[in-house]
Amino acid sequence: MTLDTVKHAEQTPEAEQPWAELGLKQDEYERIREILGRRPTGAELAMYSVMWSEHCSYKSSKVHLKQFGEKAPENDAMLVGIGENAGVVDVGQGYAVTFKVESHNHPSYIEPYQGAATGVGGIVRDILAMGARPVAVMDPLRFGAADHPDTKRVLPGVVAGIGGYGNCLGLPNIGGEAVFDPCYQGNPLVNALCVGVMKHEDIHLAKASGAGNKVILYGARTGGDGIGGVSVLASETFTDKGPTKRPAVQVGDPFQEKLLIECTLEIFKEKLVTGIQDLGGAGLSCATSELASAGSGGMRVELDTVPLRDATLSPEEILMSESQERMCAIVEPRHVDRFMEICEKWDVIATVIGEVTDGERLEIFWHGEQIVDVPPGTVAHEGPTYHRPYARPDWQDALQADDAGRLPRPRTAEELRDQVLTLVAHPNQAAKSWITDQYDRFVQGNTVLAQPEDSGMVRIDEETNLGVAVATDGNGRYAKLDPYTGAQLALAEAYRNVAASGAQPLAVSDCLNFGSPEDPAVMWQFAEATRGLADACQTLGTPVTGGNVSLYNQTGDTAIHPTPVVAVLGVIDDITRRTPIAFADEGHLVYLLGDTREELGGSAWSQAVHEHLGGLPPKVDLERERLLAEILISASRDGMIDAAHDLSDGGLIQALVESCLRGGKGARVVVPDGLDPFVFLFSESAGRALVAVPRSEELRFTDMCGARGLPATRIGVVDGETVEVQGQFALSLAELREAHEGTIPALLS
Amino acid sequence: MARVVVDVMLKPEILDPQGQAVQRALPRLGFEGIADVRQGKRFELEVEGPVDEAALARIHEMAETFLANTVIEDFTVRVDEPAGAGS
Amino acid sequence: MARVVVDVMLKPEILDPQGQAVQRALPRLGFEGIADVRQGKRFELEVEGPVDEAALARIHEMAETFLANTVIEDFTVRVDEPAGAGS
Amino acid sequence: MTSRIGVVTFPGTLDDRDTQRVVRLAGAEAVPLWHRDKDLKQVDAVVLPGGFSYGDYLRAGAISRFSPVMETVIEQARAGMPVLGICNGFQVLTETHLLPGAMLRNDGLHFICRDQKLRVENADTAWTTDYTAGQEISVPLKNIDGRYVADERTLDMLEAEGRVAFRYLDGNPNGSLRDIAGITNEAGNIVGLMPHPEHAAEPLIGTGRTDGLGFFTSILKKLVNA
Ligand SMILES: Nc1ncnc2c1ncn2[C@@H]1O[C@H](COP(=O)(O)OP(=O)(O)O)[C@@H](O)[C@H]1O
Ligand SMILES: [Mg+2]
Repeated sequence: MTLDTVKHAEQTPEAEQPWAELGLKQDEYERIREILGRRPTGAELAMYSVMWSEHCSYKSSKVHLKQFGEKAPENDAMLVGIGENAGVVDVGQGYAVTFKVESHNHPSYIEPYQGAATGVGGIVRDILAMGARPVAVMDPLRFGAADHPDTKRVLPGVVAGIGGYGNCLGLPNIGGEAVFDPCYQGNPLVNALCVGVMKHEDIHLAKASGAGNKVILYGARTGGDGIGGVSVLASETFTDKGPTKRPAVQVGDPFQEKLLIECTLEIFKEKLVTGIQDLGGAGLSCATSELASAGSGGMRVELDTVPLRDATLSPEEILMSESQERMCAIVEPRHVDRFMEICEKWDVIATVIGEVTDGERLEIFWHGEQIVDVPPGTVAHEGPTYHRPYARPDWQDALQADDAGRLPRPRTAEELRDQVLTLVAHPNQAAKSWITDQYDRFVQGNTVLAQPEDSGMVRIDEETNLGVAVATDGNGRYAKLDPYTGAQLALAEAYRNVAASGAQPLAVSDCLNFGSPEDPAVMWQFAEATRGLADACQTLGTPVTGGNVSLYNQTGDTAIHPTPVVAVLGVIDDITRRTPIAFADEGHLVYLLGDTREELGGSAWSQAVHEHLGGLPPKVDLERERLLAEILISASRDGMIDAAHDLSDGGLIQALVESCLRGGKGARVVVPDGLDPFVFLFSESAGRALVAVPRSEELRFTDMCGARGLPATRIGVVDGETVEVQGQFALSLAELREAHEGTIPALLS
Repeated sequence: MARVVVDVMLKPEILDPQGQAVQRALPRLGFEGIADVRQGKRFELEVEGPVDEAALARIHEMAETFLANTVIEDFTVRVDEPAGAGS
Repeated sequence: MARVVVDVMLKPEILDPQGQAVQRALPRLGFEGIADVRQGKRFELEVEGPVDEAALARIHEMAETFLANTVIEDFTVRVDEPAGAGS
Repeated sequence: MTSRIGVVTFPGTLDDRDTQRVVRLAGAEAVPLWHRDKDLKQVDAVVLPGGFSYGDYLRAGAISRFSPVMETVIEQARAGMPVLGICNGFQVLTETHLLPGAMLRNDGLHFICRDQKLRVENADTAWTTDYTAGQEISVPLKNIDGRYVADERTLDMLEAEGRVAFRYLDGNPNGSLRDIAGITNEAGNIVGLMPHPEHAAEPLIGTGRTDGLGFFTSILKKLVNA
């Protein structure tokens, strides 16, 4: 068996290489040869192919993502921007918060439990790598039709995986989404978000500098996980011998990750590392090339020293393995002993695998022979960039012309009432407690708000009551009708949710889930959505701090709805002023904030009652969103409201029912003059919220809204045991609860 | 009634965190000389009627499609010896 | 290296909801004729050195004090036949 | 002199820092104890907090039970030192046989996280004197291996001796025999329960209730009066 060393590669320039099997294009392979001035070795080919993949290089999306930086609003809070493992935001009192949302869609379809579990594991390590203690997770999810048999396989597995991993790490799950639509059949979306907290001085970066500093790999042993692809290489290179089966599925060990977190935080506390990187996609290839290229450039690694779970792994496979629960740290020699002591304390295996050099190459050795000699930047950052063609699909006009306003509407009060029940019982609007009750939301003892509140909120300082809130939103139906507006609506909704719970929105992370970039229609959706999001972030003053792109979510020619999931992070100075959604106090007045227009395109009503998707999504008015947020935040700070709930899918009636059920109190409302009852209840106009105002505060509150120019309409009062729309219908809380809470358990048990 | 046993184990190349945790604990408990531990599942099925070829084939199919997740697990099916080798 | 298998099953009088859930699902999947299902654990231990009386006695003790909780579980220990009855 | 309450951290313990916080809120000094250390640092009582020690691998609590710190805890507990096991801590206590019975997978087979109503059946243990017998409280329940089982004879004995300390109300969440949520030893110094009093100790946090604080004020009074 010949090892494909650098020397060997130089001597055998014409050797056939399986670049196509590894997913590289002819010109990409040529480019690698050009960079190196020779053919790559097998190990180099492995590194380039994985790092230049869509997943790691963002080659189709990069040109569009640039806007997030170019249009980033001035924001003093931004401490670390796009480009690191996660962005970092200043939240005051010396604290910094980091958060990011990522996808693990494809693995979760193949193996729901492990796919989802390792998705949580991956994003938690990104947050940890910034120097932060992870304090909460969230999980925006999309599944196929609720009654499809495969959903019964995928959903329980995904939920158990997220819970199994997150619960075992001790991270409260404070929110997420669960949306069903046939477009996600075969392409479920499993996005995971993690929030972490640190002091400013604890921010760490993925950077290898200082010649002589040690490269330490620590955490789990390396196995053959997630390297289905490279086995091609192994078999090409070592025809006679070599392992055959390599699992494409990664199995997570949350216990190991919990040890990794505590161990790493203790290492940070003693300031023992100069740079750190988690191992995620592309494993060591990614960690070493990124660390080296972000530092001075030189690094030397002895690959034989990597602790293995499977002794038969080839060097290529070790470089590409995606074994979970590993980290890579750059440590000054004088700190190495202490670093090892801490790892030993936590039963974490740690090994010096190399050192930073004063050269400019990443050099990797195997049994004393050099198998990699590359400029690390070319691996990590100089992957190809595509300007993929995009074009507005020809069906877009017809879709938008198919206006939901023309759908038959309820003709009688009785029908209106029935459709309310249909709406709140539809899987997308139904209570998700079957899912969220499998997640620990109390652990760490800092949870202020969690699902089903508008945002998840955690306390970050016990003395001062400083807290942060996060909401994630995304509506693929809106985005399908108009991706530009759909992305903005996702942002607007998350922003509104954060404000509704009393926190000031500060920054954004996003996960862009789309179909194949090779389809110009999908690429157009992507271009429009990124442009829409970047523009809206600029207007709202909330910069994108990082995120993730997931492409190829499609079956055959059919792509999922474009699904930009947007997370907004906010800060609240005093968590005792947080605003819950519950209408809990009899006699408090219910106000509707904002304007209601007839906007039914993409609405929950059109789906729940007519299985229809067509027309235009609701209009976006970002200035109005900002004003609404200001009012919600001031009102909470000054104690003028004691409940608030944003209006989004399902419109006013959905929000009203949720607030009533949550508080265990009914409400009597009247349809405002000039509004059609149906439109009043079901329209999904953006920029609206419901609030409960104690009578004693009414004047102060309406004065404030009036002075700032926000329409505030008194529509009723918290009262009794029914939700009553006067002159139309009354539904008892019991009946509503049964409809709202019965759906998901019935589907899944 | 006959008993059929289906043993389901993680494939050898798949990480088995449970088995590892058990193995690492053994020396601390004073048990040396165990080089590796893998933990799997054992299903005991009480089968009505004769356990013939056809019945075993059905159980095999059941194991493949349901009891084991063949993405990550292997399984074996066997008829239980009447009396086990006692604990 | 020799392999010793320890099977751990819930005592018969203890409710086994996992086994029951499996059993209840079978008819829906089209598998009839399974009267009962119990789910337990299987440990495969790779033993260094000879698996003699003494080694088995130690493994028996390990099972009794650690691998099984005898308040709720029974166990059996046996040396694995070199080649299993194949899946 | 302030009372010293030890809180043990095993690898995989999750609620240690939360428990320390509540110990402090109750007015005692929280002393972190490390699983590898036999030394209990002269604490007056010990809490084994919740979490997934050793990942709950093998059986919840099965591996932790053999840690060095547990050697001393077992010895001291037998000698009368107050010990409270919450959730995973309760599982450790049953694995050590300091408390009878065992914990199994919930009958619904899922992890359950919810606010759970309980009845305090025994208000005379070291950890429950600030409650009254029959008092109903709500504290979060969050586990997947929460089903308490023991043989009939043991259950009858527990009932007869008043050693069922807490019972689930409004429906049995996990199939625990006789709705048992927590038990105590004969002397009343060792208490184990599945629900989490430490997560019901501050207004606005978690469920917003403070029904769990009584565990910590009870022990404090006992120690101060000792
Ligand atoms: N949709 C997006 N919006 C903004 N930033 C993004 C987006 N997708 C990726 N990024 C940024 O690009 C960088 C590389 O992303 P990624 O490869 O996912 O990071 P990692 O390797 O740490 O998982 C990160 O800083 C990430 O935040
Ligand atoms: Mg990263």
